[in-house]
Amino acid sequence: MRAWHFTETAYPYLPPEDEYPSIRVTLPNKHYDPVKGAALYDRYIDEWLIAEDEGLEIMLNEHHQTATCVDPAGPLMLAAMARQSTKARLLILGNPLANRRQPVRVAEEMAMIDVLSKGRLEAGMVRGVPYELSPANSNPVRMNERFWEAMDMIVTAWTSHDGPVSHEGRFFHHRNINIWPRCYQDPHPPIWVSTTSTGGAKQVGGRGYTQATFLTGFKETRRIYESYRQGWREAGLGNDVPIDRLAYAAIVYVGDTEAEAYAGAEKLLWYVTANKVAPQFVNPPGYVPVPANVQILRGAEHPLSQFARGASVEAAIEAGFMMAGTPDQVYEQFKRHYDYVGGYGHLLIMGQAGFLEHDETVRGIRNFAREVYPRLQEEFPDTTVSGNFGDVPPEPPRDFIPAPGEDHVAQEAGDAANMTPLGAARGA
Amino acid sequence: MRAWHFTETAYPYLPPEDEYPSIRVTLPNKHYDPVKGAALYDRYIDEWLIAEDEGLEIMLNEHHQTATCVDPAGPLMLAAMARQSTKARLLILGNPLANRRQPVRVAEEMAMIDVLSKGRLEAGMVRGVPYELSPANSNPVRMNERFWEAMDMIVTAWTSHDGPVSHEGRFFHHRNINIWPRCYQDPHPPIWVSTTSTGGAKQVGGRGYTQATFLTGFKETRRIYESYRQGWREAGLGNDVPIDRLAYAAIVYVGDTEAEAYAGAEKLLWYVTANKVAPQFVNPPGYVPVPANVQILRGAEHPLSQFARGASVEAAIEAGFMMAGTPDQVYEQFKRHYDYVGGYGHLLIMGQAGFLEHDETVRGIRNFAREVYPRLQEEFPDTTVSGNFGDVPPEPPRDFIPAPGEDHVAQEAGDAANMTPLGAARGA
Amino acid sequence: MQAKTIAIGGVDLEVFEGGTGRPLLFLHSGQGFDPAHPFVAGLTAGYRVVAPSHPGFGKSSLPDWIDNVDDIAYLYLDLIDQLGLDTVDVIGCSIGGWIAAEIATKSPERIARLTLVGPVGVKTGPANKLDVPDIFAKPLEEVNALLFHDPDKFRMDPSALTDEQLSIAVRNRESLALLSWEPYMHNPKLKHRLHRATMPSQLIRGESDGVVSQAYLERYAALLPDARIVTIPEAGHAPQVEQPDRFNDAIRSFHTV
Amino acid sequence: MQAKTIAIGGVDLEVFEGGTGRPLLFLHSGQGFDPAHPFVAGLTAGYRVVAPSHPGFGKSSLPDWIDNVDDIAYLYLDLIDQLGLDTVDVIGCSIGGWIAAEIATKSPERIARLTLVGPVGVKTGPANKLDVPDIFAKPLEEVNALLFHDPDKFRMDPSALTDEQLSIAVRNRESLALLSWEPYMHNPKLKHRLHRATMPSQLIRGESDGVVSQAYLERYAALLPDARIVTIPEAGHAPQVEQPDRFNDAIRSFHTV
Repeated sequence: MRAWHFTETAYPYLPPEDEYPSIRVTLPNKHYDPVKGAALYDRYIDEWLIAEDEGLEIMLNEHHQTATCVDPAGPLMLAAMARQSTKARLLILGNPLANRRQPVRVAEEMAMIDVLSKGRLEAGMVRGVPYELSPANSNPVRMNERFWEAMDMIVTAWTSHDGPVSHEGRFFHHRNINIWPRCYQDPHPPIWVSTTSTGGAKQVGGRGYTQATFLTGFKETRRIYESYRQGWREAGLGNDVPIDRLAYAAIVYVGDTEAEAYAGAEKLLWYVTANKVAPQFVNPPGYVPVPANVQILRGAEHPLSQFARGASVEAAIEAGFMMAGTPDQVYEQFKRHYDYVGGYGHLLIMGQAGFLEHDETVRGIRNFAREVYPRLQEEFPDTTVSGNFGDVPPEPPRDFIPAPGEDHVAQEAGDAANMTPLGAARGA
Repeated sequence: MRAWHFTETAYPYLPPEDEYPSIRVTLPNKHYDPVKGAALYDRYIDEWLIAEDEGLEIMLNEHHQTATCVDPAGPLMLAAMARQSTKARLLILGNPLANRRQPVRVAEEMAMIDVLSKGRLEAGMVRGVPYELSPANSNPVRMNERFWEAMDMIVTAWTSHDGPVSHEGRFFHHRNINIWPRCYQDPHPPIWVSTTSTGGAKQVGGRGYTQATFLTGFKETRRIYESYRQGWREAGLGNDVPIDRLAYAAIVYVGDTEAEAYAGAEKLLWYVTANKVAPQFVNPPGYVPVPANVQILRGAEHPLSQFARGASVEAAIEAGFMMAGTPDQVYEQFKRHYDYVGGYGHLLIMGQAGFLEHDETVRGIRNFAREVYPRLQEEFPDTTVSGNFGDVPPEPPRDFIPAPGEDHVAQEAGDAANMTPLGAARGA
Repeated sequence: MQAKTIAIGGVDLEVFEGGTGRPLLFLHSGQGFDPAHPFVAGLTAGYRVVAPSHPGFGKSSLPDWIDNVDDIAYLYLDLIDQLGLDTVDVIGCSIGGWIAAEIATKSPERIARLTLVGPVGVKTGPANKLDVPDIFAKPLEEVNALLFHDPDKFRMDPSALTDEQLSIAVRNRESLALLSWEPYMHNPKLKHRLHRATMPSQLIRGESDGVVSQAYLERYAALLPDARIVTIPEAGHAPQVEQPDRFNDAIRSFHTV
Repeated sequence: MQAKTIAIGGVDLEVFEGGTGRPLLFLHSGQGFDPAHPFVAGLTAGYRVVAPSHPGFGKSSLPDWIDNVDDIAYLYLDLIDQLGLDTVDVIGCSIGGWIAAEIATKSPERIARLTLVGPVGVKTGPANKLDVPDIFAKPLEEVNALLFHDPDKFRMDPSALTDEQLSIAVRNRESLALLSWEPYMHNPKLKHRLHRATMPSQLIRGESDGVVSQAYLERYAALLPDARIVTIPEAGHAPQVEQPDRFNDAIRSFHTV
């Protein structure tokens, strides 16, 4: 079991929410004070390094034109962390491939970071959340197809060592691909993909990449993992799916007391609640498939949006996307989730958000790292095989995320809307 | 007077030159050992930090698919240096705008580095050298037009703070530009452009950006600077051109003795000599204008290519693109060049190349910083006005770079082939 | 009108046909073609109307390789061939007008008379200002206010629509985005080709159109060798929907033998 | 032949004209048009030959906005109009063949018979393999070996050329790069449109052509409704230059009334 400290490097000093229509895309950057922003960067980087000191790995991501994640070029932050950290694995989750027009440049950037960090890179690739289409001016239609074509080009660029190769595809053209430097890791850094759908997970499983899901609770997580394992087996990769190919991102805060933990966790709910986005950016045409849009027109709402309105720490814990409490409580919450979904090898800890201050963030990191992590590492070893359901809880836990498998239309919707990282879960 | 330590972060451990047709574009990356490469990164970064300690500024660049500069994503190295350094200005020269398909991403990257470094960024923009066209799959025709359109978009992105703006241009389309973060420096970081032509320099001068030239010797440098000053004045920016708007890149090595200096300088000639490039990549169609190509077909050769065949430290010093010797000698060489071209505010020191080892590099940096730099700072203050030719040397020095103004065809050629950084000078 | 599916140019194309008389190819806007709109009956009363649903719209298929307006223009040249017509009159609304303009630059001899209704397709203004407002970056209410003279009348009520109707509406919007996202609502080359469209043309604009401005329409018309402008009052971007009688009058007075 | 300049479609177009008979539009390869080539006299002996220099080639101007083959296809439709011709026969060599194919998909009714000589323009193979070797990434000697059956005969000798001739050669190459760089030597859409080119067509290939392979030509021909393949021995990518008599035989036997 590996745990990762993740912060979105948010800029929380905003006007009141009713004074702007959208925290993403259109919020004028006059609201960003670069002096305060620079201090936040200092702080967030310190927190990653403290997490590293405590034995955690480092995770970051990339978003554009948003106060929720002021990291419009994840590879840059990754390069900084490659030099400031010394031992942690470095995960970007991820590069928004469908919004980047030069896949070979992404291959170059990742290879360079792999060398700068002496092989510590974990290269995550995502389709890109809906709000990023306008900031990237990317067509929202056929993003999945662009994503996979770009992915294939990147792997080709990473694994070609005998001189230039060419690509004449549907979305990308590039003759004479021969990147310098090549990757440090051989054949290339581990590839991660985040997915919220079974179709996507099956595809990711078939390639043996690492599959991450964000805040997907109990049933939905299990369903995605099952699809991953199915894809893995159907692709002939073997019967046993290594546990380290699955990852789950949850909001985690560990306190000495339940009250202290809940106070921190309350602040971390900013992840879910501070995401006012104008509807035209939440759901650009073509981003989710037609049947899902019909449901939305009929009044369907994403469960997380429902949740956000009456958000509470208790409900979030019950729904399985938050783990908060004393070390014992968090251990139990983790184990309950782990067992129900069939196990995973990576816990992606959303451990800082919004107004959770530095000392609070560090306390949460340290409490987790010192009081919980050793038990997880011991009791959930990396040698486990994923998907052994010997001890599934008899009663399925309450879950804010419905299992789309119960509804044909929703299933289709979920399948095509795959590879959606955090953002979609937070805002769609 | 500001001095900058510059290394191209080369990977010199190559097979014999006669075993490959081109050190750029096609040299298979199997020749790159990432373990050695990682050690080189460590070393080059150390050298930048030593230069910073010695009071120099930091300069880096970006090239693709080449052993001569293993930095295919300059902004990544810049991000690393933004965190590892603490006081030096950070110059990238530069972002190859005509080869990057998302100018707004470049604006985002530069803004992010500006904040990460708390306002220490100097943002250089270049057209891109000829060998980069194939690695970027960029059309070699109309690069200048693409360059300037991208530049305008970037400045617009940097200076728009009241919500999204749009661009529907000839080469780029982007609605809803509203970058987060905005730049730290107000209105934006200083912009640098490197140019080898008078036409380009005039355009750069008209915008008041900082103009750099690489290894252009005496007459050509003076001619470019004159054009810059003309452009500045014609644009109504005033009569006095501040000296800090002009920069010159030379190979510099200072030793305790002339012999020691020449030994180091000899190794630095790798910059000029280790640049075997297949002709189809040196001169892709459309990169230089028609008249220049006619001259090439008639047997004309770039003076630096001529020079490279019989390269010597003495000749390089005489030609004005190298300064090497004891502190006194380097001071005199500098002063002679400075006076002849009308003065400049930045000396870009190509202070590491090829097999110049770490201790030799550091010795060169220290000798310059301690024995020469203080005199330059004192005797060539930043308050100087550029282009006062009170004491032009009566006899023009020998110069390997012909002054294209003497030949109409060459002048046209030089004018259109503008904004060519080091690479072109080294290889064209 | 009769709807049928024609396999043509790699597309299973839904085509509505009805009426007799001079053949008239009707190219719908981003909202798709609805034969129940009152203006349609007015048209079929005087013309043989052929109204395909563009690929990705209505029940027409959308092959992988189709991603721009030009692709559809070629397809409709195939359609004119398949119908056995030497020449047709063409009416194109909004993006349908753009398709019509592309057809007119390829085979101008195939179009007898051309009507463009609130057409998009060209870029005529400066780089730093959109010619056409970004409908994908505005809330639905705001877009409706741009589209209609009387937006209250035309607000979509999902509860009054079947799942199939809603699916088509959603898919139409998706296909519109595919075709018009970048360059936004135009083909940078089209303005250099419109001189080829030598047939008599009229450009119709609803007076309250918030998408296509009068100035834009005038610049568009100036690119055409033989174009006149007709303004329909009390109508927005879809005068055929808001003012069917006035619209049909304009068609009948122009599309004559 | 007579050379003149025609102002058309925004281009100052250099056009060579000569001969009488059936009108024949000759579209040159990336090397440009040279009326002194022996095959030209053979053509003008039997046809009214019209041979424009493509924009950016020869002495034709190159407006800012022109940057692809399709732009030129539209221009030549203008040219056919301006010449007052209802239909023409077309011969296109290499990139000229690509232009011809684009014309044939826009207004097939304007082309009576079509010859494509070592044409590029479609992508028919897998993504990881170029259909056409990357001539911009190879040394000149290697490119010449691909182009010619007997490269020694056709090596350019700058000392035998005037500055003007050299300038044109250099500019031709630059314009070729502009038009063909990306997507490389093809329009991804063209293969979906070639079914429209219903006129009788022949595809000619020099047997030693290293640029356009036999397999590529066969796949190209299969995209055309009515195409035959003719192979010319002892010739490379430019059979009209290396084997003018055999080339002209192939033309005369196909381009008949």
